[in-house]
Amino acid sequence: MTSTIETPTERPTATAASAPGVRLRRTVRSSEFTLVAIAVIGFVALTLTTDGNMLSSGTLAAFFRFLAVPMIIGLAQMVVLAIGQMNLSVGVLTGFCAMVAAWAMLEAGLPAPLAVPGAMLLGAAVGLGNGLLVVFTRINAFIVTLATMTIIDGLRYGVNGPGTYQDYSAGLQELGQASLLGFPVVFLLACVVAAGVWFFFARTVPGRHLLASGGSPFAARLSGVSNDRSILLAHTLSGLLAGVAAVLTLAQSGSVNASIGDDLLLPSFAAPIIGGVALAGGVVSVLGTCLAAFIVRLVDVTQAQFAINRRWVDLIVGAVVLGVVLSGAIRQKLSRRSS
Amino acid sequence: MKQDDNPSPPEAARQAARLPLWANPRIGLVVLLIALIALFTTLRPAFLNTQLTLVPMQSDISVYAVVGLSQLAVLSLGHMNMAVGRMAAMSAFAAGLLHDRLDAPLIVCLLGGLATGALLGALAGLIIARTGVNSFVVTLALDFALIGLVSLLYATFTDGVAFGGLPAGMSALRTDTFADYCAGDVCGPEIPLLAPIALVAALGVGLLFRWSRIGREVLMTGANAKAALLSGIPVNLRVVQAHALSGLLAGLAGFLLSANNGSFSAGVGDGFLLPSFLAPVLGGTLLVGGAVSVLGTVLGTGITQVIYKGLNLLQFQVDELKLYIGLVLLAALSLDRLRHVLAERRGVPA
Amino acid sequence: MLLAEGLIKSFPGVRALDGATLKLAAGSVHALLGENGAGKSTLVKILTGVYRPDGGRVLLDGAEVHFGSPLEALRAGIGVVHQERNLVPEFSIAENIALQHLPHRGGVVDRTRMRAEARRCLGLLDLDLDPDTRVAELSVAQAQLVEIAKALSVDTRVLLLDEPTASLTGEEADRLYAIVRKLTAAGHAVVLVSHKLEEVFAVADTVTVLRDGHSVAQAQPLSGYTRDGIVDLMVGRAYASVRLADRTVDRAAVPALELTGVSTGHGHRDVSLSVARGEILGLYGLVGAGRTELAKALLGLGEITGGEVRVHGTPVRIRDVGQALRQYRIGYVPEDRKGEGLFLEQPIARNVGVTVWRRLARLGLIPDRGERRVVDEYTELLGIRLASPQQLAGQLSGGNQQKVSLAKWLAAECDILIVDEPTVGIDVRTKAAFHELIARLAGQGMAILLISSDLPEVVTLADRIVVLGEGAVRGELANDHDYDAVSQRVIRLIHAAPAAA
Amino acid sequence: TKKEEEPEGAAGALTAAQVKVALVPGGAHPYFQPWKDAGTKAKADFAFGDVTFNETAGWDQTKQNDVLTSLAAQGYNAFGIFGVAPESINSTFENLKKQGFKVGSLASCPAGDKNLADFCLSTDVQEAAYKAAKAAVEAMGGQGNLVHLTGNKVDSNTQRRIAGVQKAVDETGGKVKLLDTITDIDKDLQTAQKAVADLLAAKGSQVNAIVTTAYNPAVAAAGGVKQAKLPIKVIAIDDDPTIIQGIKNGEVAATVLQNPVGQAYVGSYALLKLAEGCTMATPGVIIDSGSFVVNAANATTYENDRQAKTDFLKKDFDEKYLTCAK
Ligand SMILES: Nc1ncnc2c1ncn2[C@@H]1O[C@H](COP(=O)(O)OP(=O)(O)OP(=O)(O)O)[C@@H](O)[C@H]1O
Ligand SMILES: Nc1ncnc2c1ncn2[C@@H]1O[C@H](COP(=O)(O)OP(=O)(O)OP(=O)(O)O)[C@@H](O)[C@H]1O
Ligand SMILES: [Mg+2]
Ligand SMILES: [Mg+2]
Repeated sequence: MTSTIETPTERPTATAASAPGVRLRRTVRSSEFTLVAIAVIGFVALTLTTDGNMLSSGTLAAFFRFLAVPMIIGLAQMVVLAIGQMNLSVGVLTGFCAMVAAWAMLEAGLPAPLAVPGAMLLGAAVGLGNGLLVVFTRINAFIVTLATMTIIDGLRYGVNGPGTYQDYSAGLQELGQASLLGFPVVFLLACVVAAGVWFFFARTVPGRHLLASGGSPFAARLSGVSNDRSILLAHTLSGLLAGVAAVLTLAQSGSVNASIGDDLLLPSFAAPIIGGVALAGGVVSVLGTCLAAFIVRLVDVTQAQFAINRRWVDLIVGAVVLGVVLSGAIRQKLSRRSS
Repeated sequence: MKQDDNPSPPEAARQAARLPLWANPRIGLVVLLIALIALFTTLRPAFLNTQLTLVPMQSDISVYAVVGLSQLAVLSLGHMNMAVGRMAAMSAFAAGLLHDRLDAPLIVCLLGGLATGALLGALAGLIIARTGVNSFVVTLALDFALIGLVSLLYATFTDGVAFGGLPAGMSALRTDTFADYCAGDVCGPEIPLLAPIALVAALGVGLLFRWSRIGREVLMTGANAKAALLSGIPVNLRVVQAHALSGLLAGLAGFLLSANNGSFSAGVGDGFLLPSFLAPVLGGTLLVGGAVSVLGTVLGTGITQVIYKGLNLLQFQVDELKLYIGLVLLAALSLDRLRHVLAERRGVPA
Repeated sequence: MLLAEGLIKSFPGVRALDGATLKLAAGSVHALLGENGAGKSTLVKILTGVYRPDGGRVLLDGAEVHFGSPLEALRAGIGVVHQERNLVPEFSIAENIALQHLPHRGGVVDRTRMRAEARRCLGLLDLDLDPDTRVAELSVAQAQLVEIAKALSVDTRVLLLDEPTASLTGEEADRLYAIVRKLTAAGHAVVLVSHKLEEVFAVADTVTVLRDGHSVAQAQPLSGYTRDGIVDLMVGRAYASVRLADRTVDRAAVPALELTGVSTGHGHRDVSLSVARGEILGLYGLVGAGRTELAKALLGLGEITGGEVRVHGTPVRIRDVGQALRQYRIGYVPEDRKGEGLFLEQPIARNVGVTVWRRLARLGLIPDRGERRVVDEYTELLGIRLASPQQLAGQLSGGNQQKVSLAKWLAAECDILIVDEPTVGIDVRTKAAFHELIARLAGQGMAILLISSDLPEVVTLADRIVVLGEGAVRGELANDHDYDAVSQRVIRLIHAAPAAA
Repeated sequence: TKKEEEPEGAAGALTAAQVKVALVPGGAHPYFQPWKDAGTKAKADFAFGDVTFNETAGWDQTKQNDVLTSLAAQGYNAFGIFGVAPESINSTFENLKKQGFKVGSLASCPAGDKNLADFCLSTDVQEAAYKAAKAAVEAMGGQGNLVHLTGNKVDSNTQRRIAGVQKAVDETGGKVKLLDTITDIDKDLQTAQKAVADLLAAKGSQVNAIVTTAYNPAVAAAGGVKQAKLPIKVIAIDDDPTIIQGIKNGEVAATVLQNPVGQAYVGSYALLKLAEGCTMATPGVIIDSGSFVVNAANATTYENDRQAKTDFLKKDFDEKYLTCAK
């Protein structure tokens, strides 16, 4: 997303000669490349050490099925990071949308084809609310979403108390279990959404404007970009993606309760940040975010395969991220020295 | 938003004359605090019950003010410390271990805990300074690592989750107020023993950022790291120091909470993260660095705790409670924002 | 064509514009002049919808207009290059140029058209840059040119240029002015804000002079003025250019700062130069010659890979700026004052005091009184115009900001001072005051290394001039303050092949 | 000098109408929902002043302490508490008792062997886990591989559950192997579901039974095993409608019920009695509120057993645990 999406068709002759070499070197040094390498190596290593169990259809399906939501939730955070803000409410919002949709299907008798877009709309609406609060009060989004997170948390619990909803929609749950070409449908859907997000940021006018606002708000404003609109758009999109995550959760899990989303806040930051998204805004990486989610999922599965204590996993994940941080800094230093 | 700067006397007088009272952020907070107390007292007279409301509230304010100061220490740089809670937990573990294994007295346990926190903070600071990676990322990763480490340590050194005993005198910190101590007929006020510890911390941090060279240089680093470097400030050292201070204060908060809860346990610090941001931000400290307000942080803590206590007294159910906490917070923040905008419109810096 | 009347604009504590008037005619280049802080940029920003005026009105072709946003101004045909850099660093050149009107098909950016458009605009300026290059990778001058290209990309009837040549070489500036002439020939109006009066006289037709936020000369033909007349108007009184006092430099003494055969990690090779006490050494070179990097390497911010640096005769190895300051008393006034020289969001007092805290501190605490004394002393010495020492540095005008950036080092009592591009974007009077100040400091025995791309400045101030090109010393010459002769020799040194030896 | 402690408990005997009972769980959880009705029923049956149910503690000991003092300030004077942090809840009990309030530790006892509440009426979690594991062993035919899913590892109750399961496994003399104990998956449902899916993917074919001793893992295991269509026996916990439904459908082999109703109902009763002037025969006594294995055979009738246990508990309080003046 950062540099790899640029596919210049022609270049002035002066630089053309060195271009392929430069591009190759740049690709190799990009954080996406590192992530691809880690993901591939990790996956192969895990496959080898589990005697190929990783490649059995059940394991693969479980692997990708539970990758869908972290991917989407990472993207939901990424779109606000793109404007240099944060959305602490993504996790609870996912839970809230899931609970409302389940409630709509079970207690209001709404059919799934209505409840699903309803959940997404709800997410977008709440996101828009976050955006409006940020724009009108000019309070830091971190704090605004901290407050709305508390509110949504209350609402999420209010839907059904501590109870669990089950059997809301046979069709939706079938979809959650279905596979296409060996991949779970939920994962493929997540990929489609990710592609959409990539397209939005790479190719569309609002997407570019949003990134410009994130990169240098003042410059964007002077170029006629409305930063307020970018903020609203980013938060709405974030909410919409949380709604999508809610729908995927509903489909794949078969039961939901007010705890849905509690596990999403930290991963929502981990994925884009490991994926190379700058917290300062202006840079996004859809591929990096998805790859980071993939790597985190690998850690999960490794833990299950080898029955490692979860606490060790936390320790290892923390250490690995710190390691990536350090290696990134070292890589940068090396590349600077060599150039 | 500046750390309580006193302009030179004649200017101070001139500015004070120009400045409407409500335009002072600290006064705004005090007014808000009083309004909230008045509101809750009207709704629930029990709000002024000394033994059951005011004393426990002071203990909580003491703990969370230190938590807020811990975050403030790095907000001064424009950094964040996502690992406040876990640094507190590690400190509490160290203090507990000192007591459990070496039978160390209270003060040694406290110092050991503080040292542990400071070291962890310094570690985070060192990584940030060395790699230049965003503090959010580094401390988040550190938090993850420490979550794991804390419980592994407790699993190794205790029968699972907590140390059995407390050093002598620590229960007194929890249970006693100065009213329990009398010289002749004169007894102290109904203030818990924890409060002065937090007060000393607040004064220390205030002194640091207002008058000390190190504190000011930290603020300058937060304001513009490049310019700081070119002004001869050892920027990396200041980053490490600010994070170490954050860790130290997190450690102190962990100790105070352990005293308040009555044990050194793995759960210490679990709920620190959000309040740690809330108090400084409510108090007017920006997330961009370069300026802090210690008094504001303490007031911010006071306001959040009063809101919690008041809503608790109103006996809301879970969902309503959360709803109202969020709404009241938003309202408080928006009011402050409104004050700021009005002040700006009148041409006075707020 | 465009008339702005009685514009008023206040910022907290400052009235930036106080009834300013600007009248533009089609087909002319209109110079907008004034000292630092006179309100030029504020006026430009009001005309382009960045700020809303507190009073006054703007008429375009006789009809009153209100610009709510930069886009509205743009739609009305008003293009601008602001004084500050305003590009999105992570975007390509092409996208930055087209950002205000991204060509698209149904919301999807048409990248081919975008590149073509960018190439056209870059072509106007004869710029051979790949439109796909990220702006972050450009040099300051290149970025400035891209910004001009961006302003040219829209078909504007009025083009406002706020100090467009501050970081351009003479050649690049000439190219810009060629285009300006082409535009005016086609009936456009161009407003030029600049502190380089030579350029102004060469290009502009009419002039408006601002002083303290109001116009003291309104749309007068420039031919009616002499240079001194304009300066008098800007300053508000008869202005006599000062003659700098003669200084004598004791060359026999050990040089205060001496470099022998220094090479750096940034590509400098075999750089040798020396500055004596009381001497001003001019370090001249084109933008990108590597002077800033050399200075930073000296301060320990870059790697010195070979050669020797001596301070007062002792070989030194400087680790960081702190050590340079405390142990060797070397100060550095950076070229990028907003990014590196100042803490914009901090009070002036702290900006000045930052280097002396260590000296003032008692038990690690800084007494307010001591700090205030130092701050007062140096703000007075440099004539910094401020409302109060508690005012934020960012609220000062450019010239005063630069003075604050210098005050810090004077307060630190340095005896070697490196000044990097001290007068970029600074008005004539302040510039002269600066020159006087620098000369006085040298007169008091300070060793000064003056880095500047402003040849007249170097010729005015320096005792000797070292010309740097591509990281190597091209030559050194004594300065006899005869501008024509010296400048000839300097230019010849620059264009000579890199020294064979 | 420190002031002399005033004699405590001087509040004296209250009349039933003056007794206000607060039932305070550690946070919102389905397990505690029956407390509401049980409390109300106790109030009607024993005619005490008031009863309230407050689950706003949010699994945070500091917040729970705050909730408790707030309730006390509101006039509640008898507390049935599920302590968030068993390792430090004794301090909370001590605080409350010092102010003359009656305190019962409900559904969980403090860590260690000291209980500073007047009594602890709780499931013997080790016993319940043991029973659940026994049921699992039985369901898998006495041999094979067992997996244990449970909650927060740094909680002394979890440690007890792990011990209970281990005991049952040990008793099989090696015929049943405890393949894995997965902790920390009770925080939220999705984590539990993911853990179950990964477990089944990694070792689904080896696992013969799963015993769960926490709510979210139980729901997740029932659903996960059903989705994976594996012949794994799931032993759940509690009687949430989804789980009872599972038993009836055959997706869940059995569940181990606890006795929240008894805890709240009898607990309220005991608190009332204490407030009226009775004392505990053994202060801090720990009482098992019972646990019951429910499978398809008794899925419709288990409520009777539980009611019987509750009645029995109340009788025990009257006869054994309480010493009343009159
Ligand atoms: N955003 C702002 N907030 C506060 N004061 C401001 C702001 N912008 C400008 N000023 C003040 O308004 C006055 C006019 O500033 P302006 O930038 O228009 O001057 P200028 O003529 O462009 O000066 P220069 O030649 O240095 O660019 C100055 O005193 C400046 O400090
Ligand atoms: N042609 C160029 N292309 C890309 N980057 C450049 C170019 N020229 C200079 N730079 C970069 O711009 C910055 C300024 O250059 P540098 O400071 O080395 O030169 P200087 O002689 O100090 O220039 P100045 O005259 O502006 O002071 C450096 O970071 C350098 O890498
Ligand atoms: Mg200007
Ligand atoms: Mg330079």
